[in-house]
Amino acid sequence: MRSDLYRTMRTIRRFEEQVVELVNANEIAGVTHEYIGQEAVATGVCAALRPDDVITSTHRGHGHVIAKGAEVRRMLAELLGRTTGLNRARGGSMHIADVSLGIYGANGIVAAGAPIAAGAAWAGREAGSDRVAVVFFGDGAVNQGVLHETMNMAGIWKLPLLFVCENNGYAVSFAASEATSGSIVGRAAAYDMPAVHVDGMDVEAVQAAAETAVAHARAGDGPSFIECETYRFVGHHTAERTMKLGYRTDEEIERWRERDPLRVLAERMTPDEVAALDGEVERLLAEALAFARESPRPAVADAREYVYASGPLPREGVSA
Amino acid sequence: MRSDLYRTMRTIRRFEEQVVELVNANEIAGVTHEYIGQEAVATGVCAALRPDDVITSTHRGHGHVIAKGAEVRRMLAELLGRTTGLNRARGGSMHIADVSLGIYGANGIVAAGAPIAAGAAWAGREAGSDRVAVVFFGDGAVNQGVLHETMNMAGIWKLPLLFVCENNGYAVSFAASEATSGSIVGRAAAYDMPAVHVDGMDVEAVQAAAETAVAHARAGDGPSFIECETYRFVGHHTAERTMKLGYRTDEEIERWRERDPLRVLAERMTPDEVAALDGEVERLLAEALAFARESPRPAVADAREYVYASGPLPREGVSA
Amino acid sequence: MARMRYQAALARALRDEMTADPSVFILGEDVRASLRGVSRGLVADFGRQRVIDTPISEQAFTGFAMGAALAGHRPVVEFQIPSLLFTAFEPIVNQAQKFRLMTGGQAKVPVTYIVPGSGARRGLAAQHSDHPYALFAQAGVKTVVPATALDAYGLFLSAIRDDDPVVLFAPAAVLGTREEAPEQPEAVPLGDGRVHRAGDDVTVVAIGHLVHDALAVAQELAEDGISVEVWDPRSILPFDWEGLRASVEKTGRLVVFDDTNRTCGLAGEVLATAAEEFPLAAPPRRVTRADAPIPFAVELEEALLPSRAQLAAAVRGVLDREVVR
Amino acid sequence: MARMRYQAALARALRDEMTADPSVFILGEDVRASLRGVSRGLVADFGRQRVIDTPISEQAFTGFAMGAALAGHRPVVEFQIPSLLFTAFEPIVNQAQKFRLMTGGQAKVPVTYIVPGSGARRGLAAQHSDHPYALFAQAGVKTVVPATALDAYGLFLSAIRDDDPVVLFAPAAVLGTREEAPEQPEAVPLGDGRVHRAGDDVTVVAIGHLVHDALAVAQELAEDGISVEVWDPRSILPFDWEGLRASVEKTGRLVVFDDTNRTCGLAGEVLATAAEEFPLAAPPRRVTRADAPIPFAVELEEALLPSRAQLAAAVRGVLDREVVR
Ligand SMILES: Cc1ncc(C[n+]2csc(CCOP(=O)(O)OP(=O)(O)O)c2C)c(N)n1
Ligand SMILES: Cc1ncc(C[n+]2csc(CCOP(=O)(O)OP(=O)(O)O)c2C)c(N)n1
Ligand SMILES: [Mg+2]
Ligand SMILES: [Mg+2]
Repeated sequence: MRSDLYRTMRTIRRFEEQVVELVNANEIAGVTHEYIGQEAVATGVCAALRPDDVITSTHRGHGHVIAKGAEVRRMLAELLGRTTGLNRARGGSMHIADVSLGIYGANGIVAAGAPIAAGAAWAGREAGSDRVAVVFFGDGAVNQGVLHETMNMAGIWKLPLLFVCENNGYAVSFAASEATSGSIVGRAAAYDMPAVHVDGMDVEAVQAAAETAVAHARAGDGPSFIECETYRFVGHHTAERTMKLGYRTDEEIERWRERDPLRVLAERMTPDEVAALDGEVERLLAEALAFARESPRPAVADAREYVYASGPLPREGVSA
Repeated sequence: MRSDLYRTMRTIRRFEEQVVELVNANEIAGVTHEYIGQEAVATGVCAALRPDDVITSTHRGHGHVIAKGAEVRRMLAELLGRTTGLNRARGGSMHIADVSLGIYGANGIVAAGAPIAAGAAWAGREAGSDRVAVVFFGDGAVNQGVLHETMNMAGIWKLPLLFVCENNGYAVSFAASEATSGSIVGRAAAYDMPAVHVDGMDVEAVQAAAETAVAHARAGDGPSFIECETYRFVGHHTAERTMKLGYRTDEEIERWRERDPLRVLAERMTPDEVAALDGEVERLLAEALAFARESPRPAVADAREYVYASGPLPREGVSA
Repeated sequence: MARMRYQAALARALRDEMTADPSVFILGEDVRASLRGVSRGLVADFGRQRVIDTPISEQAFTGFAMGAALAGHRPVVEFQIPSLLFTAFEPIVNQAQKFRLMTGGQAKVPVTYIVPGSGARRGLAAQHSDHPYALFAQAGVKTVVPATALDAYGLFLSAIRDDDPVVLFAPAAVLGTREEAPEQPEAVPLGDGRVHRAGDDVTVVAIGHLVHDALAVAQELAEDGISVEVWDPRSILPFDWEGLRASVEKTGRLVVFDDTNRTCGLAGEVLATAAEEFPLAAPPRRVTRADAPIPFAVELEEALLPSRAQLAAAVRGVLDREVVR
Repeated sequence: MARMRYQAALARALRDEMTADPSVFILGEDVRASLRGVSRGLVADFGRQRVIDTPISEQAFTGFAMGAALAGHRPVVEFQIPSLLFTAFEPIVNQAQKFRLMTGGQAKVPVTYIVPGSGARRGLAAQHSDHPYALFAQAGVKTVVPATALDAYGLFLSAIRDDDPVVLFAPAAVLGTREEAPEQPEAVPLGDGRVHRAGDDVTVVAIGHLVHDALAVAQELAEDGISVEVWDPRSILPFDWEGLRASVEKTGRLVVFDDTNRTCGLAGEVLATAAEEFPLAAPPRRVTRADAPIPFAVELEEALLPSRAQLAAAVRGVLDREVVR
């Protein structure tokens, strides 16, 4: 449903804009990596998924987590460092997760989610389920060895696994064209899996590709690879603003903004429909922010909690 | 020259047979990984190299080291743990090296030599030389991420680097056919480099492929990949004998022995030529063994030497 | 009671636990053929789905195990040689170990990493002779180093059952040792030290294969009237500080016998904690591996490893000395 | 004399050394754009051959640097975040570090690994807040942690000139600090500690950013008549044991202030060596990071890091206590 796709994309966009404001206002600590411009990828792929499917995400993870169904207010609470946050204020942006929804976490390490998703994909099949797993990663991750190791394992074991490459043209400041020998889909195809290239600014195109890949996986035919050509409209992270890295031109950004995935989809809908959804998203976010701000901060006395599932608390930095 | 190729292969073969005996007699400590059956690969590739070219080798390194020109008697002295050994008894089989001949070492870690060779290839070009570097590795190494990272770097920087895959069908007990999704040359080709498959039991075929790749690299046209189909006639290492791993049949071994690279080449030569070279090799090895056995063992007082090139000796295990 | 071989004890533990719990499986290089003996015979009984040969892709198969664990399994990951832990360092210490904290307790990550043959073993040279358990303790990963067959059985069982990542180092030097064992050996809890020999004069903390050497030295010193208590922490993290305190409170003297590099090794940690927290009648001592990679030649290898003679000298040394002020 | 900024000091050292020695080059992620400031402006002056942007391939570019070093270069490898050292652990500790020993001294491996921004920095959470210098000391890799701008300049220079692999950790918390510097600052030798403040009652060993906190605490305690010597080892390996001995011989008391995990961290090593070898009038103490990954929320992060209050309490504690027998 277009309205669902649009609602999700709009939620991601407005969530990210809200987050940037909160980071700049020091209400959110650290840095965050915005998904602005890439909404169609997470939205299109997750539209092809079931609740019991598993995803692993990246440092740029908010979009995937929203699209897979996490509660926005608990996400915002997490980023504000509140105990009502998805991760009880222990994770923040780079580790945000909702394991109960099959969201095995954003990840601070490029490509590290790939083998984790492979393990989940294997486990699903072992359990007799036809559920699938998806690993999201960027163009930069295509040069991480562990991704290749995982593609090979997925190939030989015919794992129900989707590799979704979000090619936004850059790894921080380094252009994918300069970083990558050969083509991205060519690499995946070498592992003997279906590998396609889609317009990552068109959520319906992404969804269609994902549905094909998911069906392939559910049927027991193994992994697939989807390269989504996309773009981030803002800096690598919230701190880039002040950095003047100068690796791309304003014109390039403008050119891509014309293909804003929200606009692309909105043009296929009625203005009223869009306006109603926009309003709905504003209310959701306003409510989420209020919820997050009212939520309690963690107790310092609990700082060593949740390190181990069993066994003693870790030692403190001073003797008792 | 066929006689040179034969001499090298025969030297490797007899060296390895000698080593097995010495390991079994406990004159060589630890385990060694024999190159028996694969002689044509190292010999053919190194025949295409100059003394100033660089190689990195594997756990199964004796063949590469001999073919690149190391002194056999100093190799044997190394394996016997003598100070006249190439590595002054510090390295042994798995780390045997002669940096002065561009032999940047055997390696205990699968695929670890790849990026080292890449760095050497880059440095050669920086120095204004047309020298090349070669990384040898097995079929098992093709599933190590670092090899892929290196192939990509070699591709984008057009490094004068040869990837030589010795596909002997197994990584210890695990069959390459089961371990590998897609084809090995297909993976290399995905990085946009020439990738060929050659009969690794025919030294002249290997040499021809290597010469093409070396010329390509010296001309500044970047890396190439050669997959050599070969076989090891003996166990993964000297200790396998006692292990009964049962991953391959005697018939399979026999089938491959019929393609023994020494026999394949000898059939292109006169029996007299072959006999003369065989005699020469026996003398060389007898002399080498005598040299090694007469050489001194290292002084225990020097056990902490050679750890740092500058700076203090490392601390001992007890306080002074 | 029969004498159980250490390596067989590991295999027995895995078999028992795979029998008891269908979520347990093993993966790693050559585990079907069982190059290292831990998975001997298992593929015949449990099939290839639970005894998984992996490509030479340590980073990926280590991460894979974590994903399977999050999805409800209890994977055992076998590393053929200790330095492969370096290749898989990131997925262990940065992913599996931190996941629970990072998610605020949403999940557990019950993976066991086993290295059947850690430490030096005469002639395997620098890249195959590490015994890197202190690195994992530094990184907060639960770490066990069983010294005997019974402990190998019991700690492996507990590691598999534990809800957190655990690294088990089986020292190469003890794989062939045997110990009296009951019909059905038991789990040994993590974090529980073992007094191998009671004594009054000096506490010797020994780890892994060095326990056996420490017992020999204790025996030898007993002939000179020196009463050594040989205490094995068995798990490095969590560490049984209370058990050690009890021993040191009795003896007042401490020597640690540890086959990790000296700097920032386990012995250093034990000395530091003891110096801070325990009553010591004399400065403590440690006998460790030198701070150097292991050279190939066996005499050089030996020269860098902690020895019985060094331990005996250190024990005599702490008896001679009082705390200086 | 002008005040030099720490980050600029790193950049200046690299620029000076690249000017002086054509074999020096830098590689890493985003070094042309200079995301971390160390290579600022260098690509304009030295070109892309000596300021090399790498793909996200830490294992390979770390190994690449070693190969280039064997062939005569002096590479500087920049890691964008400390945990990338985990990904590159094998090529550093198992390859570059061991190569010289393994080849019996045939070659040197002069590579510098730099982490410009190590440790916690308010809200970067578990995978971006490690300060893993103790791991490298355990593995025998030369390791430096400069605390001030001048030391950053001088130790970076020495690291590049050193013929062995060296890891330089620049703590995130000091990148913006400044120090008086002469026109042309000098190299600081590895293995040479620095007395930041002389004192008679207690030696406080502080590392990296904690030097600044230790100085503040020393100042505060001086008002109560407690005379603290603040001593910075500057390099973790080699460690200036003689320098520390001299300080402890004077004060007789020791507290270590160290932002690595407690277990098998650097502070443990210092306490252990001191307990074995130095005359101590009271049990030593350490104030370290807790043994836990850093949670996201800043108040939790702070709760796990070593604090000034803890240091002040520990100093008072060692003054209260005598060695118990
Ligand atoms: C293994 C690893 N190397 C480097 C980094 C630092 N880093 C964080 S994001 C990033 C760029 C990632 O690029 P890409 O995969 O294209 O994702 P994008 O940021 O474009 O979404 C880098 C280099 C990291 N987190 N992990
Ligand atoms: C990274 C790594 N993983 C595992 C090992 C243990 N190991 C040593 S050799 C070997 C098999 C290598 O197979 P292949 O690359 O095909 O070379 P071959 O032995 O057949 O020559 C394995 C698994 C290792 N040394 N390094
Ligand atoms: Mg990108
Ligand atoms: Mg092979």
